[in-house]
Amino acid sequence: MRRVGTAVTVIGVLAAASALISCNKNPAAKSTGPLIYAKIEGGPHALPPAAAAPADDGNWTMPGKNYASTRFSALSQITPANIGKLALAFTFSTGTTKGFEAPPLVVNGTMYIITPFPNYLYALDLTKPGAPAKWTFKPKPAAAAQGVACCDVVNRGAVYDDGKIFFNTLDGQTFAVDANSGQMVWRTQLGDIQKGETITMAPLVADGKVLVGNSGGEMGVRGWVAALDEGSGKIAWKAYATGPDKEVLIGPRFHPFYASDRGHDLGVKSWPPDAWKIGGANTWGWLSYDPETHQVFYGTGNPGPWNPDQRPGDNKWSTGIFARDISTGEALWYYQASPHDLFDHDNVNELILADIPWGNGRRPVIFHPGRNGYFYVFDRRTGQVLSATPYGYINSSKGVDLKSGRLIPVAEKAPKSGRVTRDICPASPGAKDWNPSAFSPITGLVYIPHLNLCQDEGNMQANYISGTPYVGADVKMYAGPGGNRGVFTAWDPINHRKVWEIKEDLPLWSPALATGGNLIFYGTMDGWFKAVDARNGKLLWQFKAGSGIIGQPISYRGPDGRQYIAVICGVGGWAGTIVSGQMDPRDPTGALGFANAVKDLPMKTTAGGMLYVFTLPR
Amino acid sequence: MTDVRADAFDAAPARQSERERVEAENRQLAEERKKIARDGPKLKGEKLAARLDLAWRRPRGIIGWLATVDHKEIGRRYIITALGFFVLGGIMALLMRLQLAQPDSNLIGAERYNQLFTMHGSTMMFLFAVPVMEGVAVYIIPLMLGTRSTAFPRLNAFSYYMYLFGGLMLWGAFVLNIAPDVGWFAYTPLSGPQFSPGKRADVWAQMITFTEVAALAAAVVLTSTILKCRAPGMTLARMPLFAWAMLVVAVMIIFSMPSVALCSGMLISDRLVGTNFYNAAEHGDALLWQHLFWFFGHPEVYIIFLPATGFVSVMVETFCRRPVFGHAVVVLALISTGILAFGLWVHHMFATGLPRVGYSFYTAASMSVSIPTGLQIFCWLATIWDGRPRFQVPMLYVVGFIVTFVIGGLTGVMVAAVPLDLQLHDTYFVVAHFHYVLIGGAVFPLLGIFTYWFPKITGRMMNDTVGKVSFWLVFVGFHLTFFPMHLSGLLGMPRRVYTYPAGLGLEVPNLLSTLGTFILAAAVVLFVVNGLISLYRGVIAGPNPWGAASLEWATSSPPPVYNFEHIPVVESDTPLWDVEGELPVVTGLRVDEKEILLTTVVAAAPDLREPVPAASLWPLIGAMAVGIVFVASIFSPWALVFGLVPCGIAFAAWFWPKELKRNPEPVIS
Amino acid sequence: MSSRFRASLLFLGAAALTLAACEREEHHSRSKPIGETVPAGSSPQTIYPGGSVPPALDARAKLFNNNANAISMGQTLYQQMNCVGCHSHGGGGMGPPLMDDQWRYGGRIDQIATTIAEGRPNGMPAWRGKLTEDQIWDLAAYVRSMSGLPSKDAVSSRSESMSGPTPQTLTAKPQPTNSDAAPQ
Amino acid sequence: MTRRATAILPLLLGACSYQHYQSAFGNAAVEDSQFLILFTIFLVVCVVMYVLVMGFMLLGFLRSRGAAEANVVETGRHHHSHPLMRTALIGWTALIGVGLAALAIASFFTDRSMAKAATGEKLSITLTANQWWWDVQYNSSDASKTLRTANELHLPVGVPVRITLASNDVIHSFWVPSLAGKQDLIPGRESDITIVPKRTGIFRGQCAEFCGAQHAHMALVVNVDSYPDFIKWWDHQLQPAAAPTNPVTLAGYEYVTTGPCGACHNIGGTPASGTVAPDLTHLASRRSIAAGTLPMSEGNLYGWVEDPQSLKPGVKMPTIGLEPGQLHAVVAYLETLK
Repeated sequence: MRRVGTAVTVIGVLAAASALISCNKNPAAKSTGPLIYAKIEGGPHALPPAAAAPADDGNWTMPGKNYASTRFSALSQITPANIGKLALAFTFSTGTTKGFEAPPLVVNGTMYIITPFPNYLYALDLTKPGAPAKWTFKPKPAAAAQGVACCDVVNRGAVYDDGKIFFNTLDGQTFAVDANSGQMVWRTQLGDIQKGETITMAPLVADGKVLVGNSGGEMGVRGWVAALDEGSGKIAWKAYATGPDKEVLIGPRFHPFYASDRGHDLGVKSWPPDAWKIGGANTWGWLSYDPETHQVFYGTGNPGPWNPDQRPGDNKWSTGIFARDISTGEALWYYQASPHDLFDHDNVNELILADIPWGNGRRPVIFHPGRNGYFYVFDRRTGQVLSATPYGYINSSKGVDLKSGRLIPVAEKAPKSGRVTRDICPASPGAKDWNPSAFSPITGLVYIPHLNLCQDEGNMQANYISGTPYVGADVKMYAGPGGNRGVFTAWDPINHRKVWEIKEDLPLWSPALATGGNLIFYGTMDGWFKAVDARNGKLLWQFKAGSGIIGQPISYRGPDGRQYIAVICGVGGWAGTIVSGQMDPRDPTGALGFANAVKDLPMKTTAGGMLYVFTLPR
Repeated sequence: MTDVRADAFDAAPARQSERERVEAENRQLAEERKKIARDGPKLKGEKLAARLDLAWRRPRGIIGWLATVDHKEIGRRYIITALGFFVLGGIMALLMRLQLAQPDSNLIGAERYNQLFTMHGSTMMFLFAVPVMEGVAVYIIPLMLGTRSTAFPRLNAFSYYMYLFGGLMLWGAFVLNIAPDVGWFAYTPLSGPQFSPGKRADVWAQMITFTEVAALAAAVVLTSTILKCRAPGMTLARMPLFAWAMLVVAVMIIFSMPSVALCSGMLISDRLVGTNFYNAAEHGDALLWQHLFWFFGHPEVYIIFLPATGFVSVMVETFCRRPVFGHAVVVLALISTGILAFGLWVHHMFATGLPRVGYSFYTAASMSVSIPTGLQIFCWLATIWDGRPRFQVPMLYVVGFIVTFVIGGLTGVMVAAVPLDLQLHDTYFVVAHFHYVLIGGAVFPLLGIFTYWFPKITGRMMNDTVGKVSFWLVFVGFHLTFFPMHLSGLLGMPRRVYTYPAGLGLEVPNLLSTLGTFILAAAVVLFVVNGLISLYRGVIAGPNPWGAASLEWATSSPPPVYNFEHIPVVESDTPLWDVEGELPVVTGLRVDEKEILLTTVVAAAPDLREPVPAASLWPLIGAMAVGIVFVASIFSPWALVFGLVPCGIAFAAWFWPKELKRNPEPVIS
Repeated sequence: MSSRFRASLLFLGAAALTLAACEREEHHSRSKPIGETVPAGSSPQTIYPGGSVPPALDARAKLFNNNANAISMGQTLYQQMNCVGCHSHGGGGMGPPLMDDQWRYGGRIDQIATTIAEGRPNGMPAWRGKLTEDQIWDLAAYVRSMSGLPSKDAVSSRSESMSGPTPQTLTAKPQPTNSDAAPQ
Repeated sequence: MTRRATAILPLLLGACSYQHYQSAFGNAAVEDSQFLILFTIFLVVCVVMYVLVMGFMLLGFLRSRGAAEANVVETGRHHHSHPLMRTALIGWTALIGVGLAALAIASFFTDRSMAKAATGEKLSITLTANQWWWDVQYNSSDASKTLRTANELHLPVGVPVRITLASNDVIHSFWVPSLAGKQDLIPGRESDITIVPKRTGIFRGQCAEFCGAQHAHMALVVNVDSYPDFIKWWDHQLQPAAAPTNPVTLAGYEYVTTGPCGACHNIGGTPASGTVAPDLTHLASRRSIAAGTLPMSEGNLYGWVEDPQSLKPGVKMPTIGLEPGQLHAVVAYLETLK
């Protein structure tokens, strides 16, 4: 009888243990309060260069706010004290339901909105109550362009300069429209959708030139950056990102800091024969400009195809950063963040210009939170890597060797053909994708809205047919360690460490806005528009928008002199395709693997495209 | 027959002393025992035969025919069905050779040819070779051991029906154009869900499940019969060598078949519900299939070869007029072959890039397995040396076996060496090797043993001259077919190609092989015709036409349904030669009920009288239920769930305990 | 019933049954392409004015609809012709999902073949001239298998790559609705 | 001695009448000559053993016919045996044991010397098997010198070459009998083989593991050239395809690059850059079409392009149904791809 008794108790214990294990599987990590890691140092800290970041005139004429891309508005009427009373001023429906990544622009009492495909341009008269639309410009881009836009038919913004609004359309045209009348001034056809080429980036207008780059790394499209004359739209110069030095505009003035970037025609030698012609390295992200040195800085995208075995060699000049002379386009220096990129880590993220205390003077640098998970600080005169510190969880590379500048990969994490490599962190969208961070000169911190995703990847032979995807990889993404898929980090670029951090349940795909009132604004993919304290990340105010927020919030001074905060919601982009593309969540490899990471998004938000403008009540 | 225990207790309980009660009970039992009819020493001849025949006969008509549990009927059916599949497999081989007669020929298309060689390989290995050996054993072993039936006779019937349904399913699929086309070994990922669309590979994998269940069932029957049902006095040392061979084979089947059941089950689940056992991308492994398959594959070829060594031992003993030299050596050789066979499967995978050090162990193991077989050959030759060989037809097949098998064994030693195997693996050299050891090593002794035991099974002798002609036809046809294949293999002809280019020097060897195949076919036809004619017009054979020594020749030909009137007692390993006149017998078995004598495992001392289950339709119904579940589970996983109900009913009914009149009693005298 | 006689009986039976050969496993390695061009199929529930009748199903449909080899060939082409890039394994992405039961331009095999051949305005490339008609029909057969339309015996449970959505052999056949034009 | 022994071997087996194009007697690489030496040793030992066994059996038959009192049941001595038989048994076992041990040791030494000869390779090739053709990639430290070709290998004589073996679909087996033993190409598992060619010449290899419908037509031609010729061949193969010169080849070029061919095949320097079928940049310089199915000739090109399914049923290349005019233009263009 005794033996039977012990058997029963053993079974009981086992059952209880298994129940315990199953029930405390951590519930989807809700967004927790801020985790404070360090104190903000009192001493001198980074400041944006005066030329590239002039005093704030209350307007918002380009997505980066200024050439230094600080995304900082000096207006300080809204402060942590009074933000509690922030209220909705007016709204405007853009009539589109695709991913809305662009900011609204505000110039002297008029707000200009550029929508995703079909890229309508609205002008709203802010002087009138309810800001009715003055005029609407419809570029009517080719519908077939939707079939070659890899990651949702988005547009990352327009630019106002010298009375004209410049923007790109999905089917590869650049438009200049008169800001007052809404009439087209000129348009230039740059991309060819038959080759799979699209344009989604926001142009950079500086020194009389409009700089535009193309998208299509997943379609085997060779990357380039073209400078169009601001008045006529004619191409002043065009610099390719692969191929012979002549086409990459590499000449005598080209002095890359590191040895592995020096050599003749590396754009051909570091590729198998003819592979550079379909090698990607597209510039679809952010450019910055230093008016003092007339240098423009931008990053190049991932080499094609994703399957690294099909492109042995370093695949120059992909996943790197170029500095060029804006008038002639000649390359001055270049740094490659991921030689022979293994994980589609485009290096097109924002390049924030700043001057940091160095010895007893100041050193001109670039802050660059890269997709491979390292927060780079470059010397913007020579391209030397001053520091590269991980700002997210990384297990696919050991670090950046500051002597050679090269990323040190982890061999087991390299994806192989015919065998799935598991648990690659960060995933292909990287520790942070395109959504730019903001830099507040008051606190000296860089506020980074980014991701916490890992992935399994299995590669196979990619077949090239122009106009069709040229990827060669099956991917499944999922939440990284901790179970939260998004993180908002305040980063101290001087001491290379996190100051505070907020864990968000959904991936953070919205850019950040910093204001003079020591406030930071960002949106979540399920539609929460949040304001947190710049010093400690405490949540001060939030508003539930109609759809997920992946657009750039802005702050401007209205005609009545009051400070307004504006953001346009509309879930989409690569992360939100599962909603904007009406995908079927049962396929984990959908949208190049992102569907598996956001299977719950369709229950948390619907597609949309609505402008919200907030202000303090009178 | 009232129940003894019930009334003994309720007469005057307390007062009567315990002793009186026991005496009353004994009287009752003695009374009871007198009524049982037993075959006492005085009950002999016609009277006993009639009563035994009444007890052991199966019910008349088609029901009886389907319900039989008589090991002789089941053995005959196994042999005839296996021969039928042998002919079908042979036709496949003929068609293959026609296509390969000349280079670049378009007689048979690629897909059809792949079906042909898959059907040829699968039929020969799974539907002919193993079942025919089990069939002969199921028929002869009870007779050779001096008992009236196998143990678990219903399981024996179930085994035959599962084998039959497996064969019908495979050949039904061939007719319905769902024949498998992935080879008899079906390597993944070719046989996996992506590269074998449709249900072809599933049919193959399910045929494996059928034949594996049949082989396991037969192995259990044979093991328990050999160990527990031997005639009294037949100690393990005195057991005939064929029985030893079948014991080793049965144990090998029990250990090897589950491995192929597991890997074919995993293949079906990969193909049906998308599991990732063999999906290299999801960290499964294509080599997992090869390891599991060949862990069964190599013992399988010894399962086919060892019974043949048993046949040769029997024939050499009879036709050299003396027992095989070194009985203990041959037994130890059989056992060590059985054990070593499990340790060398990786020699099928020398080209897959496994570590070279590991390969050297398997080279050593593959070479060492030829030592026990070498010893057996020595013992047979020593028997010939000491005996006076009579060259009747079975002995011719023994000589043909030795001449052919030794060549096969030696080429086997060659492909055991890694550097040689890397050139010879998957070429026609290996095709020649395994046909030498399978046809030379198993089919020659099989043809010999058919001729040898034909009189015992049918009561008539096979024609001697036709037998000699068919032997020489088989011998010449075989060597003309398969010796040139050594050369075509060395000249660079890989296996399983439906055609080959001209100009590589392969034309002559392939043409010779095709001619040889027709001679071989003619020889088989002649053998079968000889068998059929001899059924009716063969010379009447008495109980012991060859003057052999083992017990199966002690009863009439064909043996009555109860095999022996009295269970013989054995005092030596060649009973019929060492006993003048009547064999000593043991009596005491019932004549009104089917009953056999169980003896102890080693000394074969009489142990129990075991009632033998009656003929029943349930094994057939059970096999049909299991068959339907297997076939349906090719198409939907739910078949396994809903299929359990009919199977449960059939097996419950099969095992339902009949009301036992009384328990088996210990032998008193 | 000697084995010789039984063997010949089996063979005769076999010859008779071959005619009812199982169509699912037939290898159509057609050497000559089938003449008809791909018809301009109609979108689902198109209005046919004045009592006119929708076009009959293309004669080739029964050759491809439930043919295991066509679906397997389609599976290989789906990967090699980069359909995976836009539609992934049925979940969609750049292109619409193919594993659900919504068909903008018709779910009948000839309508899907037309979509592949002629392309569609919102970005579906036109493959006529780049793929042969047999290849287009193989692809159409595989596309239908992603939403569970053909019989479970003809589809493959997984491919030799990373596991994607639930195996096709386990996806239930969708209940046809009014707007679903994929009855055959 | 062994070299002469291996030379006469083929004569022994009647294989002397033609050039060792695809035979294990080719003796064209170190690995194959090692095989031949070991094969000869094994053959000699086996023949000796066979003669012994047959001799023992024949003697057994002849001897006993005359002996009056054989130990048989008729003479009642069936339980006795020849007194020396036990010692013969022990001797026989010893003989087999020693013989097998010797062969095993010979095999280990050959295996080790093959492995030793294969170190220090100076050329690396990646061979990827597909269903029914070979994708060949010559690797080089300078990525732009990476060469991709199909169904044909050029090897420099005397230079050890390491061939990395991978498969895109099922298990295949790389086997060029005249050069070396076979190695399987298994999906999801990378293995390699090292070959040191000894003499120049043309050899033929074939897939040796059953890989589906057209397993029989999956051959590859191996040219062993002198080192300078090999470098010249490599540089020539790196050049893009020759541009069409006359209107017929121009029409062929148009059809191939815009029509179905470009979706699967790659022709260097032209818009056709598919990777899932053999590279055609220098097709005309190869000796065979469709992985050894047909020798390279204009007639065969016509037959193959016009209807591949009838020559290699089940092959992944579809029958397009070209009009005669287009077919003529396409074949004319393909022939310019020297």
